[in-house]
Amino acid sequence: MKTAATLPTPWFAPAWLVRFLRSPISTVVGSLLVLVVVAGVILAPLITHADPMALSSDTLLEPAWAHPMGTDDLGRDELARVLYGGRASLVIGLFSALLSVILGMTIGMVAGFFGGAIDETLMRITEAFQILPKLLVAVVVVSLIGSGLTNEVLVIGLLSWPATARVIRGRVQVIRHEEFIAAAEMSGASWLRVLVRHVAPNVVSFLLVSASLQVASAIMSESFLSFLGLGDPAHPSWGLLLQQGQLFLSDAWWLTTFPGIALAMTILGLNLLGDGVSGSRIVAGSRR
Amino acid sequence: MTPLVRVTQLTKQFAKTRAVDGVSFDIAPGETLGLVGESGSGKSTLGRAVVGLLPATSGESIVDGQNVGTLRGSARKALWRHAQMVFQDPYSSLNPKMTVRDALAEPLRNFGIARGAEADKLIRETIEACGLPASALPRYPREFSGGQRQRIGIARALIVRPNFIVADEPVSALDVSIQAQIINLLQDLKSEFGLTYLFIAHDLAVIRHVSDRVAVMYRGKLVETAPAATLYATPRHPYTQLLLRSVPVPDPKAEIERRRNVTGAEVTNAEATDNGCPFAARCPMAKFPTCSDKAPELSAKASDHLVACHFA
Amino acid sequence: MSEPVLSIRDLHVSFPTATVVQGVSFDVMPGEIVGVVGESGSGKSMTARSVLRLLPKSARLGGSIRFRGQEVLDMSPADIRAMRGALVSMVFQDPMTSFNPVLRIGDQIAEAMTLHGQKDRKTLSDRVASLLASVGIGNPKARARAYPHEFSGGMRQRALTAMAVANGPALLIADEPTTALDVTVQDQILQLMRDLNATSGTAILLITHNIAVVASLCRRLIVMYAGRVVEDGPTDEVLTAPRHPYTWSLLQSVPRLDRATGRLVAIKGQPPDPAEPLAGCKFHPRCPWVEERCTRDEPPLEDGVRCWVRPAL
Amino acid sequence: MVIAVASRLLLRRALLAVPLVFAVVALTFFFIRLAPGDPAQILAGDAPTPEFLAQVRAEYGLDQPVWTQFLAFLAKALTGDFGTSLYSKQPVFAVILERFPATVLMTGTAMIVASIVGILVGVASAKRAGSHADTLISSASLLGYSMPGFWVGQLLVLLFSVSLDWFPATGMEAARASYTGWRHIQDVAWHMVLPVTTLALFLLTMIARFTRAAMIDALDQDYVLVAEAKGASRNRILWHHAFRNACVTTITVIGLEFGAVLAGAVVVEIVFGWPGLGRLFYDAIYRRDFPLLTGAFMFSSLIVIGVNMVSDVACALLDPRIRR
Repeated sequence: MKTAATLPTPWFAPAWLVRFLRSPISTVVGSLLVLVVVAGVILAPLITHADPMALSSDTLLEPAWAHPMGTDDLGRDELARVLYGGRASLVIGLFSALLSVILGMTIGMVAGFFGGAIDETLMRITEAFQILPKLLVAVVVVSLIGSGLTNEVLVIGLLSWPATARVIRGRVQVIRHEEFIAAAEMSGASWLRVLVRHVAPNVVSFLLVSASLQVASAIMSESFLSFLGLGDPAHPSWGLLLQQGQLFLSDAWWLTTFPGIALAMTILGLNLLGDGVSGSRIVAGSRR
Repeated sequence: MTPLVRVTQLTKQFAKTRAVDGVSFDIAPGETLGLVGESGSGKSTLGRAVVGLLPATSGESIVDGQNVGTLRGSARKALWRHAQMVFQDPYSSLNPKMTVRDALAEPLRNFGIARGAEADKLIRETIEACGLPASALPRYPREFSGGQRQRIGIARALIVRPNFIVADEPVSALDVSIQAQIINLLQDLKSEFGLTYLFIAHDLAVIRHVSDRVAVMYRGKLVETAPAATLYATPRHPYTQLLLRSVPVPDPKAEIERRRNVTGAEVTNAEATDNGCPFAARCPMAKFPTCSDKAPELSAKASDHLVACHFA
Repeated sequence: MSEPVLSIRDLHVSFPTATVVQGVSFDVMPGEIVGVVGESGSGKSMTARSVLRLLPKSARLGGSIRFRGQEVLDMSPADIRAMRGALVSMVFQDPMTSFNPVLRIGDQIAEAMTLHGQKDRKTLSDRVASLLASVGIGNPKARARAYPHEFSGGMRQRALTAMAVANGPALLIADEPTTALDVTVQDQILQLMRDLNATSGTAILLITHNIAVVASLCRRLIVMYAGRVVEDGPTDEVLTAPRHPYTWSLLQSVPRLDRATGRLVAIKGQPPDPAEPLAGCKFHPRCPWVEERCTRDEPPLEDGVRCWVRPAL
Repeated sequence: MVIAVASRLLLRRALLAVPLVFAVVALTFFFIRLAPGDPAQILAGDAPTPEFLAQVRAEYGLDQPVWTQFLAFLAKALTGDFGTSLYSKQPVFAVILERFPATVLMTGTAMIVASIVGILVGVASAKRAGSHADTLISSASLLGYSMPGFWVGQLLVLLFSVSLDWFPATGMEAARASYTGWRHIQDVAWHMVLPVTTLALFLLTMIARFTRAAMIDALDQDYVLVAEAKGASRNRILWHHAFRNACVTTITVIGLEFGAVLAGAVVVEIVFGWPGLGRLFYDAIYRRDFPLLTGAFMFSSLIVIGVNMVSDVACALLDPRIRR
């Protein structure tokens, strides 16, 4: 290992690349998928000059050279709509996942670390939240308070933390009972230092897995809301495109096929990444 | 001579069970007290309560003049400058994300003992005293075997230069050929650094080998304490006698002799109650109702030989 | 002289990364109790498991294992299943995890018999009760209906032993049967095995790291180190006059209960990593009597000892 | 005896569910209060007449203090009075009950299909863990898990209705003919194929994934080795020993994910025009019929809580260690 790292490597195969390619196949495929999607979404203006909002009289055109993914009922270029729609989906996914991971991590860490009555209370609340049909709650809340990026992020984020909280709490509980934590206490470390210096580093990989799965699940939740007509019409996401596609299902297959592929590719990539980072599919399989 | 450790009526209760039930003992400076008992006897809980790692439910534990018995939080920190612990499982007792150097630097930093070059010197001296080269310092625990990890764990306890160490089953997770290395190391360190040990183990032979005095624990209570030689030659409590009878010896002739003395059948006395002697249910000498009415106190049957039994 | 019940010749067990058992040979005679002693990584458990072909999928087996003259390595899966639990059975180390937590103890013991032909419910439940009674579990009818978590560790190990002998096997393989137990329970289990051997003539292959346990139970003792047999002989002789430096060191490094011991003689260093090839005698890096040829050639097992030097110990 | 244990457990779980039911109702109340604007206006729909607004105010006691309002709301909800639908002017509860059987039919069928197939796939995959077949199955189920249910439905419609015209794309029964008896059952079954497949696919991948993980875990336990040493066959070990342990995880997961299943049913019903609760949700959102929306929500939540109770009890019956 050490010798391999110190050997000079050719420019086309730097050490990090070699290491990456040797990691589990799901990590490699997953990160490539995510990379393609993110690059496409960020570089949208370079990929197509079409304006996703520009109306035209070329309505419901089949995919062709001028419009690789066809056009919709208002003559807008579907490729542009998919690329720019990814921005809405990814932004909502990222931010609501960020919110739920921060919440879940805090609650999981506190419950696992302090144990006792605090743990008992927090876990009962977590369980209750987990049993609640989160998507239906989201539907009711968004219907009542109105759609919009911020509202969607808040609602999805505030409803999705239990999965992360349980994973982190389980992990922290295991670590809490390791002897090195008792040893750290006896080394004179304050509880904050024990938490930050001894517990947290052993939780990070689980947090990464959880975060990647949370982004996937948040994008999925957003598409669900959009499909029910609760998306933000000013920022059409993939889910919203699919809702519009539903209306022309028998006339314009491309309006459902392409946004769906983008959506599934992103979620698959993130799930694969989560699986790969966890080293086996078991962590992903036991997220409850 | 004043004892270094004085434990008085220490009790630790978890939910409904008393893991440690009114235990008292002293340890003189420079002495090794061996604490022996079967799994679930509460010996590990007692060890942790003595140094305040677990707050006691009631009772006192005075180590080096500091009473930590029921203290919680940072109040216990002052004690750990002088009292440390060596843990059982070398795979669980080291943080996998910390190098050996970082693990050893932790106490120096947290207690403000030393920093910079001075800390470095201490770390080197200590790891070498524990039989590992300084080249081990930048490495992570996963690169070491069980025995080497246990050396690192011992170095971490030793680096604050404590005068009292609780060693909780320090060799039971190790292979036989490695156990001797660690036992020898602990004995060498004791004389080199003037340490006092509370040595916890379930292996009666190991306890005999390392201890000056031995305490036998059963279901949360001490049933017998005596100097090692006395206890092994003339055990007085029926439980101690049962324990010593049960251990096979690696000598065929002695083993045949031992087996001749073992009755074999296990005793079960239905009359035993929770209020009485904890061993009454399994005791071949029990007389009822005496043994089910009252738990016997630990009392001197000879000088320095304490037994908790109505009939010993 | 009768036929050996088990005859192992030049057994090899290897995994893709390492060979863990190399050239192990020994016999077990009917009614004999043989002890195999070694530390973790010595290959003792893998040797025991290969007799029942219970190795992980990636393991490769070589050599010969004959049970009553029949080659185990050539048996069909059905033949092996018919042998497991009926003719040769096994007791494992950890009684806490050896029972299926969601099935009743009695049903699990009965299963050992149903799998080998006994289907009658009444006979089964009577047999289960008598087996539990024979290992010293009181009120066996009621206890048979209990779940594993309602049994203590010692009781589970007794029940496990009862399950292993349910079909009256010719050979019982006990893999560290007392390691997880308290000494008082260990003594009862050893007594149980001794009685079993005396009453039914079942041969026992005892795998353990504890030399004292072997001294208590076995007439013959095999010492393994790094996948090889290094010493093989009658227990009395091996323990009182060991001929291999490893056996000698092992005995010196264990504190004794029956007498005060001076400073222990520790064996320096670590057991070799099976993934890294080591020339010569596998014990030579840790041996006080090492000579030049020990580092070069591996000694054969001759006259029950695998050593070039054979120091006077 | 099993019945006695089950009813005792059910009673205890029911007691645990009470606070949860209370929380759902409280949450709903809170949402309505949280929404910007006048709650009466929300409950009365867009542009109500002043008389109707006053009626709603009186009906919900909106002129009373918040606590009184909440208690009234709670009392009504617990007696099944979820208010009046703004659109159909019928009691919400009656509207829901009318739609409920269609959803039960579809969801129930999908759950049965998905459980059987998912468990078989998960066990088969775990049996060959690490092999090419396992990798293929796991990848396929991860792919299924990553596709939104409504999109899968849309694709199925495109393929099997629009292109191949094998199955009907929408509805629960043929619109033109009104069949009776056996023909009716056949007709409904015919219409169910695509929606049930869609919903089952989502559930199946989830069940397969969790079952596989739990089985791999169980097969790694000592008791499996012991069973093997007894002479048990591979199949017996798989089902009698490992699956008995693994199914506790499977059942727990089905319970916990039941909310997601109902949400999946909502979108599948929309894609396939299935006349169930899901359509009701959609219509309620679309028409801003808030009493109907909150009523349907409370009703579904109670179902989800009930399903979780049952799955809890089932787990306790299967695993004696959980019985307390």
